[in-house]
Amino acid sequence: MSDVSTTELMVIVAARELNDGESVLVGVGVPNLAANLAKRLHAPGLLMVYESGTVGSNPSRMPLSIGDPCLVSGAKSVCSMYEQFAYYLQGGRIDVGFLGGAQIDKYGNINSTVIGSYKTPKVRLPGSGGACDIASNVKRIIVITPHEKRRFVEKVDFLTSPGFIDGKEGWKKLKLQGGGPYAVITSLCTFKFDDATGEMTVVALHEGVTLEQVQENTPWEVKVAAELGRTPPPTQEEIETLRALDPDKIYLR
Amino acid sequence: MSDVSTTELMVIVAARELNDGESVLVGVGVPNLAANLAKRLHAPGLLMVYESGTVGSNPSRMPLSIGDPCLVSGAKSVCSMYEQFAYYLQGGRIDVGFLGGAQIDKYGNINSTVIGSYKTPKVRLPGSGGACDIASNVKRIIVITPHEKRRFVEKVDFLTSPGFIDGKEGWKKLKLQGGGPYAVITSLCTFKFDDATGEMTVVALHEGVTLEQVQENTPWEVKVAAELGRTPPPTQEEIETLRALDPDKIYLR
Amino acid sequence: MNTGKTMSMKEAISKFVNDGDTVYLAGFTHMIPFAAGHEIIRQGRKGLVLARATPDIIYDQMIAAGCAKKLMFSYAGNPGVGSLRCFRRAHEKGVPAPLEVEEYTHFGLSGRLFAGATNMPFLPMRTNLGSSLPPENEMMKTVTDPYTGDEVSVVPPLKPDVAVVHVQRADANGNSHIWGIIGEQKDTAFAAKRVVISAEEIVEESVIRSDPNRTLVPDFIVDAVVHEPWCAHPSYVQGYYDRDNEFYVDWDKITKEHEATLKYLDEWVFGVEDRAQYMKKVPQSKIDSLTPKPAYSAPVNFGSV
Amino acid sequence: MNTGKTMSMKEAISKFVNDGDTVYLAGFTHMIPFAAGHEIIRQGRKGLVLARATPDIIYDQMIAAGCAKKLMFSYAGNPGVGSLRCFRRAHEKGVPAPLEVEEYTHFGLSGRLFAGATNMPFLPMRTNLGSSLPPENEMMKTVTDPYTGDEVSVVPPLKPDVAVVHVQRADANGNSHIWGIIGEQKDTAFAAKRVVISAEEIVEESVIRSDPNRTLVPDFIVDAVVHEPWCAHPSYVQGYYDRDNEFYVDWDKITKEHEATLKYLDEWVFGVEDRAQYMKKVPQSKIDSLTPKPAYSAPVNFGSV
Repeated sequence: MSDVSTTELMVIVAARELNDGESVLVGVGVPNLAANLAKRLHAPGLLMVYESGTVGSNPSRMPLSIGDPCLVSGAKSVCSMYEQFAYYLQGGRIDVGFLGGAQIDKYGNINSTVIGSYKTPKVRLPGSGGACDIASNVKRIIVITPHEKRRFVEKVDFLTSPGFIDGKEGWKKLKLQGGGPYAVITSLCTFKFDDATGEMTVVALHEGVTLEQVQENTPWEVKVAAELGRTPPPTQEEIETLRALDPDKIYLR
Repeated sequence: MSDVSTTELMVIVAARELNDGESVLVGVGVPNLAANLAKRLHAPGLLMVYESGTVGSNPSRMPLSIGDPCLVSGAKSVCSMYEQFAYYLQGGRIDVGFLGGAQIDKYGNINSTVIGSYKTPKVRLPGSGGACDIASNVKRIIVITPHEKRRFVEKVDFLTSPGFIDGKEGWKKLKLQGGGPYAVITSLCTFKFDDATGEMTVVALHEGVTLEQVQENTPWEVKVAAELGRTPPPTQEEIETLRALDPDKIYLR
Repeated sequence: MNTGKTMSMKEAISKFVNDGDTVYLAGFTHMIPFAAGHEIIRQGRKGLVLARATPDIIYDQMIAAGCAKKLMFSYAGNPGVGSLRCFRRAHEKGVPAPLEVEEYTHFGLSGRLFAGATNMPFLPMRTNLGSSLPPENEMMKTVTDPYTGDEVSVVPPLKPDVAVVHVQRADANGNSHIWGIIGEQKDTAFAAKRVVISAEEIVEESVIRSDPNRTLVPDFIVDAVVHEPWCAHPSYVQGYYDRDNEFYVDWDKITKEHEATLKYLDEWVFGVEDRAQYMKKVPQSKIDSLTPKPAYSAPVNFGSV
Repeated sequence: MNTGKTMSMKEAISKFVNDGDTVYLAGFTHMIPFAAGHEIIRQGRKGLVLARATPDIIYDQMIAAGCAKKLMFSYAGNPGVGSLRCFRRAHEKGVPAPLEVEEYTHFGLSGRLFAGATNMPFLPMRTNLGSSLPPENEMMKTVTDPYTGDEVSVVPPLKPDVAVVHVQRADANGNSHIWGIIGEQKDTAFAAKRVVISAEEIVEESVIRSDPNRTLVPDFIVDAVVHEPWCAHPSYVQGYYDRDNEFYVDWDKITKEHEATLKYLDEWVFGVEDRAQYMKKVPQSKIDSLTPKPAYSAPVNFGSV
């Protein structure tokens, strides 16, 4: 499997976290690949919903944005922007949401707004979009991210999308209807979150990766699950199905 | 004009209160006739909106309810029930609303809920429907009602739809966006409302009616406008156009 | 065609409507699911909270049959005719049983459904102030507007236990196209915990997918799909049949006495097994007179990229 | 056909867009009215508050041209590509001029428009709590839920001075049929004080009236109607033309330097008089590649009683 790219590996691992019959709010790119891969393999009844208001899309090509017309033609339903966020997300009808960002901390808080200070940013990033809304309302948040030191930080410069804030106690006071962060899938390992403290915990290392490598790329002292697992290697079926989804390698670079 | 019925007279007088280019929220029956009459005579650009969400209807027959399918086929737009109340009424886009009820007091407060006490009513009436919502949000409320002693009361048993409450001062505290009651058209006369006090004031007597008759049928001491007018008699054009609207005399009984 | 969630009305009511439930049979004057109401009567459900903006004749019948303990509504009249006599008999005189009321304006009740459908904590609205209603209904509260300091009326979300929503066409899984007066059809389906769709026609999924903007109810919130032509008679279905106005007028006479009302129920509800049998009792001349001439929408091009 | 409110884009912008206005060019990824943005640039409007959930390339261009003093947004990226470089240059470095920001989440900004369209006093929503955003934006407040005692995030209504809403087809008075991703099209039109509709096609009123459920914008809230085919390029119009993704990718290169950006504007905005001239510069092969195959909706029967 040495020819499987890091992106392909992360998509395959993410796809395994989706269950049949669930609803998932999908962004373009990597999350879209993960959802479509799961649908073609073990979760044929996965319902894909996009921020643009399209529900149950049946795309004829790889969508190039969340508003791609291929997500509309042949969809089950299309509603307005406010309706999408109100009926679906606030309605509590979405099981899984995918998020990404420039920074993430050990409680799963995400920054996609600014590097530096808000008023005079060093780098101005796109901002929340629907990310904070998704983080506040889905049952499980899944993050897919390369495991780089600049992305894993002690404290995010700006909290765009709530993870467990400063731990589960503080988070509970917000009374969000969502279930909070569930998994962080990186180029090195899979993290899940400690039930009691809400802290990110390594549950499985990808093939060939050591705990030391994870620690070296993470600025805080990494918590490790009592039973640390190994990510099962991608199967031939997973790899082939995934590559067929993006034959032009638009996202599988 | 002695062959003009009381209902026909009230409809004709009401129609004269509607101006070209205005929007009117129409109920079935008498208000519907008044709006359609105005549209065919002096107000071709009158926009008719119904509680059922139909906008700019083009009915092929006399609608028998506010949800008649003839209000939908050929309408300009149809939206949902919440949308109708939110975008149109609460949106402040309706100039005129017609209301009726079992009781009305001198400040134009209307009861269409119960005769007797609320918990143990002597007569249970249908209730507000959209009446309170209309009263709170349209620029001008017009009431069409037979002038009967049991309908004109010192104090309504139940305040379903706000008029000027206990006078303009009290009413202003509610900060409703609507303009409040504008005219009450009865079988005897037309009332408008005093700018300062918000009290119902006779502005015009119908043909052959005396001020004494109005007072006899009104339990409070009736205020009279400084310049009391006479209702101009219905014209032949008004009568013929109206009768053509309801050839089966469904409402023009 | 896959059978998806399709079942008979009998099965759907038996599976999804329980004694004591808060029930919402949707339809603002349009597509009122009479066949569902009749089946609930036949199955003898008790203690229901009947919620509808306009109770209409269907809830009058369910009240007369003794199904209800409470009516939640905003306009309890026979539209275009007058009173709902069974409702009044129950509420004013306790016949056949006492009936509580929980009352709103149209905006208030449709707002409660919208808030329920979208899971809002509460919904602010410009109405109710100055009216006698809020003191009689503790669910209506006020909040101070943080932008102006003004007092604002609010209502809480309504989430019925079960809803029946009649539609023109649905696929076997419940994706539903609705047109004409869409009333509270969508909000009722999204607000309710269990959803029964009944449809004039069951169509292939491809018909639904040809026009996704018309799909007001998506399948994944639907529990049962019932193919029930003429479900809404004497109410109407845009493009399929007109309102039987004559019956609305007759109902006023039928219900002058409770006994006569029961006789009607004996013949038209208990005396038939289902909607198909009910329709066999409706004269063909009546059916013909209610059938509209076709008037089709101009198609739109969604394109295929 | 009566000419109703029809006029050229030049006339519409000249009449309805003023310096200092809060402007909302509608369209969530879909039907973004580039032709309106270009005309605003050509007419040299200054000091605008540019509001859009997704500023997209069109606001990047208007910022580079110096039209804006403030950006109100929820996602300031080049969708599917990366940054909006002109926005960043203005906000981070003050080139060509400093740019304030007023920022929301998607739910927050679409909620502000919905509240503006329906004139709500304020809108409660389940989001924003725990985020760093509310302390940076004084328009976001909290209210205590009177039913649970919980803290609830609220936003105020947004009522832009002027909106441009592009649609597939409208009649000469502005009744508009919209399909595909309907985004914030309806809410923008209802929220704004002045409304310009631009349309791929102007049709007879009878086409609109054949399907009133598809009319998201009714004529009486519309001030001007512009017949502007290909108004949205490089964005797209469902059923009419596909998104020009290549241009979205190219924009990232074009805008690496401010000077190169101005050169683009010189050629494609100032160098043409209107959208028709702009389209003459687009190669026919590009136009062909963006044209979808037809895929029509199944018609529905509204009936005629």
